[in-house]
Amino acid sequence: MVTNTISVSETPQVLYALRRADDALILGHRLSECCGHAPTLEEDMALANIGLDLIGQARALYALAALREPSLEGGRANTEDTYAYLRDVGQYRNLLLCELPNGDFGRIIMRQFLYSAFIDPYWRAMMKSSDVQLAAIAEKAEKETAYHLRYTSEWVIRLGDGTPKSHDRMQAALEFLWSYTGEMFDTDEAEAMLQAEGMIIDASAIHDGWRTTVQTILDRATLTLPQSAWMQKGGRSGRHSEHLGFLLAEMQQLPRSEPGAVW
Amino acid sequence: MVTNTISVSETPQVLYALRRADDALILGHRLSECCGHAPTLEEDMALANIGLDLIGQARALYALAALREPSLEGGRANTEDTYAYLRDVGQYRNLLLCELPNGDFGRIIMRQFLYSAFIDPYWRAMMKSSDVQLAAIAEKAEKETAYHLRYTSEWVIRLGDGTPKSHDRMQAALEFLWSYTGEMFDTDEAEAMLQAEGMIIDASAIHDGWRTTVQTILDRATLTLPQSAWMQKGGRSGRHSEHLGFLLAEMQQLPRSEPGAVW
Amino acid sequence: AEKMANFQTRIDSEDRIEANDWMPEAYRRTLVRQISQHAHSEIIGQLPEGAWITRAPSLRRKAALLAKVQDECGHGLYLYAAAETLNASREALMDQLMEGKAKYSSIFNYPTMTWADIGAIGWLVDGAAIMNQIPLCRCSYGPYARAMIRVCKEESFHQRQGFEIMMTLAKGSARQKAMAQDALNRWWWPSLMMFGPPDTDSQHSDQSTRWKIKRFSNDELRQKFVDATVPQAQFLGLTLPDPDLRQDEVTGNWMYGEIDWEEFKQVIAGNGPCNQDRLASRRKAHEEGAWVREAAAAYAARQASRHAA
Amino acid sequence: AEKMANFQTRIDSEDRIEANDWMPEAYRRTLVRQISQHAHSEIIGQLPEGAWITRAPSLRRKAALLAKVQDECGHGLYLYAAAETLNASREALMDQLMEGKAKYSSIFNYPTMTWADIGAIGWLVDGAAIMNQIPLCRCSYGPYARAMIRVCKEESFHQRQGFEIMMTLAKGSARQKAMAQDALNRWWWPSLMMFGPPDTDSQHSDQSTRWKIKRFSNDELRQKFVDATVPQAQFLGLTLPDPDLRQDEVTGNWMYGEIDWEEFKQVIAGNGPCNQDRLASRRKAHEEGAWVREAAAAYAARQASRHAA
Repeated sequence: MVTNTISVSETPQVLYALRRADDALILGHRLSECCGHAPTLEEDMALANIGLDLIGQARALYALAALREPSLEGGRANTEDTYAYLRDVGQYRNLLLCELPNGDFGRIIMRQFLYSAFIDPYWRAMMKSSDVQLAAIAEKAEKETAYHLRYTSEWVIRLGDGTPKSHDRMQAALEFLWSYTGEMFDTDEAEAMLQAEGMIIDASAIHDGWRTTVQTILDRATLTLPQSAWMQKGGRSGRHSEHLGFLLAEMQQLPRSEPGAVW
Repeated sequence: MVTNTISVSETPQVLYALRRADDALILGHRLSECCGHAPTLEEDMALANIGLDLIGQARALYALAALREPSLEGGRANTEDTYAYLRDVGQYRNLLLCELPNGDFGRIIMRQFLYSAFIDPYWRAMMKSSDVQLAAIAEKAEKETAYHLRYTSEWVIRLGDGTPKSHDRMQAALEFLWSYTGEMFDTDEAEAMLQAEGMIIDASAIHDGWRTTVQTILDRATLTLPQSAWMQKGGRSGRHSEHLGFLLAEMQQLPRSEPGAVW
Repeated sequence: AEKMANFQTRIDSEDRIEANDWMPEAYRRTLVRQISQHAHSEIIGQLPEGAWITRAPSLRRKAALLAKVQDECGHGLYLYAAAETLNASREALMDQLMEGKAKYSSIFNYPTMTWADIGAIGWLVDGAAIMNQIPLCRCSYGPYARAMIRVCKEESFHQRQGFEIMMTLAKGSARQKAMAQDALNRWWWPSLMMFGPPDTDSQHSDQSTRWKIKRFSNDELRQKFVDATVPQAQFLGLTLPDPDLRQDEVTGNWMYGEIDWEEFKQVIAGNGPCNQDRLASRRKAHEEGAWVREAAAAYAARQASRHAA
Repeated sequence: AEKMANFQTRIDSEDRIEANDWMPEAYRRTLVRQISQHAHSEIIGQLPEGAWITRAPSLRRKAALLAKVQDECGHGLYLYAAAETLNASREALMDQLMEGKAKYSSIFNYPTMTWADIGAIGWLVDGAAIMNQIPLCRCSYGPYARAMIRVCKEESFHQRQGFEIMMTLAKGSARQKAMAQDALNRWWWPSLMMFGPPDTDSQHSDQSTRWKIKRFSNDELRQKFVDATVPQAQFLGLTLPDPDLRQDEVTGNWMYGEIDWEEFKQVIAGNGPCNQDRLASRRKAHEEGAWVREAAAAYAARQASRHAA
């Protein structure tokens, strides 16, 4: 039977790969939404570039998930495209941060900065994974995310310390996004198992370094770290905002309009 | 086989009903997008009301199309929902005017005004259709569209003759929409056949009255009729703007994600 | 003091207080707070369901949902009008909402993730709202009581629609059934929280009860709701996400597990999943509509002066 | 006059003119007009394809399309840079675009209705562009010629991608094949119009040919394109929407039916299906980005003065 929604056997390894893949895909998708609409041609290219890097990372991670997923009934296996196009919103495992609507360029930059300041050291640490495939993905990704972090840091500083208007917009972006940053550092039992095997690192170990990076850049940007300590979560277990459903409706429309077709 | 895209046997009667139904559905859908986001609670209710009327008209017209459509292979028949949810963008027959994005409240009002000033006399004339079912649909619809015309006329005047800012916005809305009004009056061979039978009226016969209504209201609104005589077309034959595809992706997502399911 | 005694006598004899009657300032304040919170809840409550109007899976559902969300707007209007009889202007009340100073029902700070959520909201959230509101139809303040009669009538219609959506899903494909169960899992506990904190913690209640604004305690209403809902869930073939749920042999009441009041507190404090989105949406609509309201006012003023001249 | 003669001698001997060389004002003007129109076409050309990035039906297609649209932006950048060597600022040129005073390729005023349009654009529109642009790699003005070499290389890659999308659809389901045919029907004639008016009507051409900015006439290039494309369509099993199409027995050229030049004129005049949308999108991006550009300028100025101090 041609199916239009897949089920996924979420072993810890598969779940891990899907979470990271979904982060990259959804954030990459959000960036791709701006293509042709950025404030300058240079920034249009840069955002597309980051988007492309993220979509590439997502593909590598989905491929890994497919490889590690126990085979389905009838020997069928999932693929990068079944994961991306045939899962419902509740099956997505990305951070809430990644699915938030773009808003203005300032919010796009701030979201990317907050994420890159986490994911770049994360992938750097993951280069030592006992899993050679993950280590290879990490090595490639880290080169890319190092650039994302540099690029967004520069813009956070430039806009934070630009005009009063740009300063206010960046501060507002930061306040809007802040409560979504905590989820990056969460781990759960599934991940703990993989940590114990040395396959993955503990994301919470990145927190202090992240905080230092963020504080340093915000200081140079004359922006103030929000006080609020309350952090949102839910994305990792499939509890998403209302925004993701709209994104998926658009993204998945074509493959789901014709089950089994090749595009 | 469960299908996810229908084919339609577009006899002149079916095509006629689908065109009018698609106008009503797509415009009603656009209005439904504003629900909860209008400038005042009263306007929120009014726009929802108009949207509901239009969706109701669409349903009656789809039901008529289903009744008139020669039955499909295996005796399956289309329904209001297969027409709405399982046709691709090129199968939609609505006016381009109806699919244009909402923009601000001024543009929503102006679009609705330009359409209502056509469709209200149109339905009034259609009440004399030799087709009793069409005549009945027309009678019910006309009562509704008379209100839509009154409501939007009042707002066109209020905003056109409100503040300098609102005047400029309304004039801009008018200029933006103007070239999409010509398509309302187009007829083709398929419709000519039905006209000959007295089933439908000639839409072009409405033009002069429409123009007078529009001119009268615009005068009171201190707005200026655009000079440009060039008119867009394409919707009636399935050549749509880029906007309709996004609308359908969102609208059709759920039914197309599970062929054959009942909701 | 005499006025006060008279007032309480009228209340005690189930007289309706009307807008022009004398009333204690605290009574007025309590009502304005409660009515405006209720009005805000209707307006904010348009948003989670409104998110699915454009994605409703049939034209019948689309029309019903649009009509429902429109009704909520209408309820907001009646309720603001009731508050206005107490000299609280709609504009000032809405400003408080947008500034984040006014409360609204915490339930609307949860997202509608799937279509099944529309069913769950109709069934559970409207169900809980009705349970809360039916006694308010006999509230001592006339304009509020009359508004509630109208609201309750419409809401019981909405509740039936929601239940019917759940039923369709529960009897549908495996995916649809899972969708219904998932929605129930996510909306059940927040629905129980809609009745407010447990009686042991509840403020305002005593005075409100004496004034016959409130006729049942939070826990009493919550229990009624659970007792009404458990059999409905059984009928749907869905499982309530509460391992401690069991029927009391003596009273026949359904005893439920512990409610996560910390979550409730956080949502009230602005930390629910959607508080930020909800206020942002409301503010955006308000700001984007400013030119319209200004133009309408300018036009009306000019018309008035023309007529005067 | 001597300068002019020298200049023409250099041109005739296939010398490259560089930015700092003397050149006739009309040569400069012609180049600025042509290069900037070309740059605008790349930037506006991002929009119709950009509309499908979020709906591309596989991750591979999504990445390829995003990369392609990004390349177009890059082409715009090289070309504006080439125009800047002729003392035309990018900002001023883009202002002309947004004010509707500058032209861009009329093809981008047609909408991308379905995914097959992405295939058709790659195959036909990029194919036509390459046909137009390959001779420009030998244009007498060095910076333009060098920009075109880079552009052509990337575009032939895009063209292959587009053809591959069409092939996948043409070999796919009945619906996919119909989608491909429909896209071909809609894009074929506008692609032929991309080569500009027939030679009998074309302005500027003579002088441009003498200056070796233009090396082939519109009709010559159009014929080359048709001859290259007909066999590709046959290979795909798709039908070109031209009942008059037939191969000339003597020359082997494919003779095509009459082009609707009235449509072309209307699209150029601003009446294409998407002219209004395209300019509105560009203006919106520009306006919404104003605060960013201002902030970046303010920051840079402050940094510069800090360094100076």
